[in-house]
Amino acid sequence: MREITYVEAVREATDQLMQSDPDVLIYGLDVDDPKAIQGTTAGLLAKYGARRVFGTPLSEDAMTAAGIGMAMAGLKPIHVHIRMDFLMLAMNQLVNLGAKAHYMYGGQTSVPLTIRAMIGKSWGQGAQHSQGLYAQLMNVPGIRVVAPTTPYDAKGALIAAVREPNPVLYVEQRLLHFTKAAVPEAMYELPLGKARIMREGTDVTIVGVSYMALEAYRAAQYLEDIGISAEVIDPIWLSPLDHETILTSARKTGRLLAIDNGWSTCGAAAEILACMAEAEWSDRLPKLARLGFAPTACPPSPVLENLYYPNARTIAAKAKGMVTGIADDWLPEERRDLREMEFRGPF
Amino acid sequence: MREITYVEAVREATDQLMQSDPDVLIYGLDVDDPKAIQGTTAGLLAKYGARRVFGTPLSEDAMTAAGIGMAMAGLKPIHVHIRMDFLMLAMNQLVNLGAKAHYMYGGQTSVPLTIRAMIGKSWGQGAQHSQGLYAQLMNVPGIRVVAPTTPYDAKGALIAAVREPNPVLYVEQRLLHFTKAAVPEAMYELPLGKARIMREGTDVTIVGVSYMALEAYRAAQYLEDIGISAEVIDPIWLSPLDHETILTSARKTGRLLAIDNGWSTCGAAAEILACMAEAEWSDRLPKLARLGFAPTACPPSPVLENLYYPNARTIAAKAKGMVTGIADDWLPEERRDLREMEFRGPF
Amino acid sequence: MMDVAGEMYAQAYRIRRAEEEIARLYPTDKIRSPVHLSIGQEGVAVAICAHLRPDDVVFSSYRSHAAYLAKGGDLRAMMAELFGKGTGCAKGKAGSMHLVDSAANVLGTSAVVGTGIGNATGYAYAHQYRQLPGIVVCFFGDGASEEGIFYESMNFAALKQLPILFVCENNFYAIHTHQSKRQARCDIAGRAAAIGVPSEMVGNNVMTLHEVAGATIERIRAGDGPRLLECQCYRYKEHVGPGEDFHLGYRTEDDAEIWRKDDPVRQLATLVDTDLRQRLEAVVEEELAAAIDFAESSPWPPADELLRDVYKTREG
Amino acid sequence: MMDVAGEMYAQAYRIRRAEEEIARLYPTDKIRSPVHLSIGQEGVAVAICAHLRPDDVVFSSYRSHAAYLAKGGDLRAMMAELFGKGTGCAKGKAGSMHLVDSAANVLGTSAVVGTGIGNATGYAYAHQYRQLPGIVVCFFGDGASEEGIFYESMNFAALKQLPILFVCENNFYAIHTHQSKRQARCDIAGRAAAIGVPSEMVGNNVMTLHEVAGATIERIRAGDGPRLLECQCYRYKEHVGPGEDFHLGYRTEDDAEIWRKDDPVRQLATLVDTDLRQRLEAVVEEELAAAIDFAESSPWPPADELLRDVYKTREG
Ligand SMILES: Cc1ncc(C[n+]2csc(CCOP(=O)(O)OP(=O)(O)O)c2C)c(N)n1
Ligand SMILES: Cc1ncc(C[n+]2csc(CCOP(=O)(O)OP(=O)(O)O)c2C)c(N)n1
Ligand SMILES: [Mg+2]
Ligand SMILES: [Mg+2]
Repeated sequence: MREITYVEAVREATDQLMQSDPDVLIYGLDVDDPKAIQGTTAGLLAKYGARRVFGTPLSEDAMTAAGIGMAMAGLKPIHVHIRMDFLMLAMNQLVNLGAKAHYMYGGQTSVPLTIRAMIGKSWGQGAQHSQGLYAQLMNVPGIRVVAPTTPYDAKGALIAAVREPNPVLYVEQRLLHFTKAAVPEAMYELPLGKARIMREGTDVTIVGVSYMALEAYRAAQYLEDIGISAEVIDPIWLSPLDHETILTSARKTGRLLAIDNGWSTCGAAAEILACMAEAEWSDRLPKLARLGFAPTACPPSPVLENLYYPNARTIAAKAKGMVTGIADDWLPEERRDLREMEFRGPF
Repeated sequence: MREITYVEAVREATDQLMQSDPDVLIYGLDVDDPKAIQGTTAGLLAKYGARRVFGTPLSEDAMTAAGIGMAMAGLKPIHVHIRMDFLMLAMNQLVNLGAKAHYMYGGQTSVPLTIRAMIGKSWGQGAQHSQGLYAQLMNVPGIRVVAPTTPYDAKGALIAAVREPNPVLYVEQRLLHFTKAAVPEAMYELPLGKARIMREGTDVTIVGVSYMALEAYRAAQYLEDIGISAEVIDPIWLSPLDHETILTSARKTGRLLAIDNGWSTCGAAAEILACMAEAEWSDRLPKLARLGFAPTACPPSPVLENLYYPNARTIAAKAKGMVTGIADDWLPEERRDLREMEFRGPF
Repeated sequence: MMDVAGEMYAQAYRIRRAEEEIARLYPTDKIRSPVHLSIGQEGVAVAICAHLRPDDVVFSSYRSHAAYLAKGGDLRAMMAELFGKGTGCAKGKAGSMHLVDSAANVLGTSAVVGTGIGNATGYAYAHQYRQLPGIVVCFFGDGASEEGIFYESMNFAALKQLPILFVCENNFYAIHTHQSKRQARCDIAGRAAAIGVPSEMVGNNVMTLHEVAGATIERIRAGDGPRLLECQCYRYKEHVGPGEDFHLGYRTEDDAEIWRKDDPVRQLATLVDTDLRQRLEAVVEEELAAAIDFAESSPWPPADELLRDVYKTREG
Repeated sequence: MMDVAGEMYAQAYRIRRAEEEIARLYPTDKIRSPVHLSIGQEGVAVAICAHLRPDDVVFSSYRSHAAYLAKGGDLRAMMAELFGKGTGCAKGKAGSMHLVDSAANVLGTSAVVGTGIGNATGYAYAHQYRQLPGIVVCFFGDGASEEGIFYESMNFAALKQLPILFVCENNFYAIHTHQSKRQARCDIAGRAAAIGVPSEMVGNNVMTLHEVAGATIERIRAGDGPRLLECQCYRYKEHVGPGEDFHLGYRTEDDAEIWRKDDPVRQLATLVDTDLRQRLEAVVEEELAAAIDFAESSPWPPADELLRDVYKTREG
């Protein structure tokens, strides 16, 4: 199968959605500009025109409200935020209207709105261009949250999101944009609320959210080097969350480490641990742990930024401690083939 | 000691803070109107004048921003939201500026801003006037969250919040406003991040957030009737959360039930369970569970609204199941002396 | 055929009486939902909606009984909703503050001030997108015009030349605070115009408003882009609840008296001959009594409604 | 004593050269932080800040190098911050987008567009509250004026008659999108005026702006409430980064040429005699070289800085 980037997968999914459904449109700051949101909207304006592909004023609150209004009228808008941080301007509409309209209007209306929001990382983007705030919407019933990691899932999740008759927050991590993988040309959808086992293992389960699924996958390779077998799960959907798949794995390995792509206090990792904690366990005591961004705003200085994020090696170290029961200061030697990708913009 | 209501405790704390520190001021929609925010701001305008006590336009975003600006200049503003739901308009400023300013400006500035936000309940206030959204700010480092339950704690927590050199979300539940208890006249502060054991017990630990601490307390009385001894903890501070006190109790009882005053997915109860799950447990397998609002918007119809909230009896039932290991459909007969207070406004 | 004044009177009388009944019933605790009455302000909804067609769409706030009814919303379903019954317009999930009747194109009444302005703007975009003939009308208060979403939405509506009429019901108060304590310049129409939405201020005369609204809506239907009408009016009752509030001291009986003398329902009554008036009133009284009866006798929603409608189920 | 033009030239030249050096160094990857350069727009910050006193306070956006330097922010600490060093103005926690120098009263530069407008307004309230003589100046772009917070803040500033000058640096673009594609009426000053803030639009002439700003600031200092100046200007470089961007096609070299011919730094240069100019330039070059040297040779922040300053520690 041909390999394409995450960017191209998102672009292609959008193109096919717009092609196949005249109610689909895409809008948001700069979706129609020459840089076309990292290329994810490239060519759409020329193909579908300014009615279906339009940039907006800097007015996130009203533009979110407008998306909800359009969706109530039966359109299927995709609203793009080049930074998830800016979603904080949209919370009133998403929480108080979008997530509630179907219920509080007794089922008389619905809001098939997709919100694409990107998490920044690296190159000193700093405190306000780096946040993974999706857990704040996991907290709210009435809205779905999906965070695809691979180009394959990026395409299938976007198609599922736009066809979903409820609001969906579609989370992208910008480092993922450059990854490449096999992606079918035809349209397909990910099943709602289904996690993916990226790698099977027996000693410890590692669940990684969004980009952290890749880091977890790399961590499993470091662990393999020292004879530890890690099962890696990408939940893909954070709301609804696939408790079953995660629980089955944790029951098998007896250990679960959840890696957030944001702060883990009241985060996705907290939710995963809470679900595990509530489950029925026979006699074997499961070990449960989580990692997330350091509990502070993201510092731009490269030396501090490095310390801020979990990465394959710190994840491996944590998992090893869980398996061996010994918390030492072991860290694997960095393997060149498992290095994090570099990011130097565009911003 | 004299007994006063929660309303009066908040009012007195504000009055004393303003009296003792010329930098303290209070503002927000309707703080200076005849109803004076349920009475919590009564008399302040007359005493301190319109410079220190002022209503605002309907502009939550800019008014939050202004509070941050005032705080950066060294004032200690209290910003009041008669509904926590409206806080969603303030998220950009709270998350992207207020919580980060001290860090991202390298310690050169600080934001001693207190945000009072009230959670509504009952009388068909419905989807947009009933939310407990504090967990969304527990997710964000740089801001404190406190949710006092009793008049005593209301006073001590407000004084601690206003003197705290960081932003603090001060959570009130409107049913609590009418409760009455002994409160010292002098100024005093609650210690930061310290939970309170409301009632000792041996069989199960119940942690209740805000108003749910009262329901948990009532639940313990129902449980006592059937010979189960519950320990009830009011965490008071949600950020920082007093893991130690909760863990010590859970270690003792071997069972922990956390009751949220909002949705529990990625909520405070999820965080409490996650903390417990991460802790070291010797051999005894702890039982962990949570309750929260039903995972939907709040319906105003009284029959549905009743089903929406955890209450003393449903909490007792859940706790009994955890202790006996039998999940039946037992519910205690309602005791008149343990009935929930009634609420008929004002709104 | 009945003339415009007659039709408007019937509607205004209907709204007035429905709200009076709500106020009368309120102390019985059968309506367990905060109610924001429009008594005194009905002229605005009536005069505007007189020009609307079934395929035009209305958005409003928590103070929406008048707009809901004037646009053709079902009275029985509204009463049942206020009673929290399963036959309510939203099956007991809306209460008074989120009335909806999609068959009548009454959508999106919201209790968070200002939110509907943006939703209505998006809805108007959808109409333009689909080249539908219907226009969108969005009612909101003077207080709502202070929210950022008002400004942002005006700009977008003007930029895209959307088919929308913004109706600001300026009753001079947000809860108990006068406009002059909240707005640096008390000229909402002027603000909208500076952003790019042609605007006009209209006083309390219902027939004048009817005329202005007619001309304005004609321009919007002709594809001439958005318009705003700032309509002065006065609320007689307290901000929320069935009572009066002059004892609070933020306004006086004398202030109210000036407006009461020019009461919108009475303005219209004087334009209709006594015979017709009595017949219209009788029809309303009958409808109203039946609606209250319907609400009273309807069943509660079943328990499993609690978790229905959280997510819309996908078709197909 | 040096005259105003000389002082402004020195400052403008300093800002221009500092940013040129940033652009020159950028490809070495020593500056690992997105940079938004003001090259071409320096006249605004220079002309406004020429009237400011140490106790006046400045807020700005991510495009803040010019305002930071013009208000007296430390150049060495700024360079070190861009390099991510522990000697940076925020110890490596700000990067280019959150410059701060509280000693010089440069506060609150933010990368979320529009946020500072509200923070500056609150700061001005604190000045009024404490009856301090200093005023607050808030710089932001044309794009920021579309955010709700702009509207809400103007209203509050006017309502309370706060001592604040809003400076909109209108460079006609938000990233690559022209103002006319974003604003229904391209008249930011007019919008502010309609809300209640007396406003004026000023072109690219630095001395004219200096004069207008002087008179405007005098009114604010006299307690006459807020003002807004919409200052037209032009960014030569790409929105973010050190390069040019004419190849993107959203604007042309020809557009830029019109502005380059009227370059603000050159405008000022022509007002200063050659001798003095050369002396001023030499001083700047020396300061700049030293600042870069300082940034290069400074140590990284220690690892424990990661978790310092998350919360301010309580005193006493
Ligand atoms: C965003 C928001 N802020 C505050 C409130 C509380 N509140 C409810 S009604 C109201 C006044 C609104 O005044 P206006 O828009 O003039 O409408 P009116 O009630 O006069 O019809 C306020 C402040 C709210 N519901 N939503
Ligand atoms: C709230 C918000 N929305 C979007 C962005 C992305 N963004 C960064 S700069 C910019 C353009 C701002 O334009 P303007 O205010 O004119 O300032 P300029 O860059 O021209 O100085 C945008 C849209 C942002 N940083 N913040
Ligand atoms: Mg009003
Ligand atoms: Mg610009």
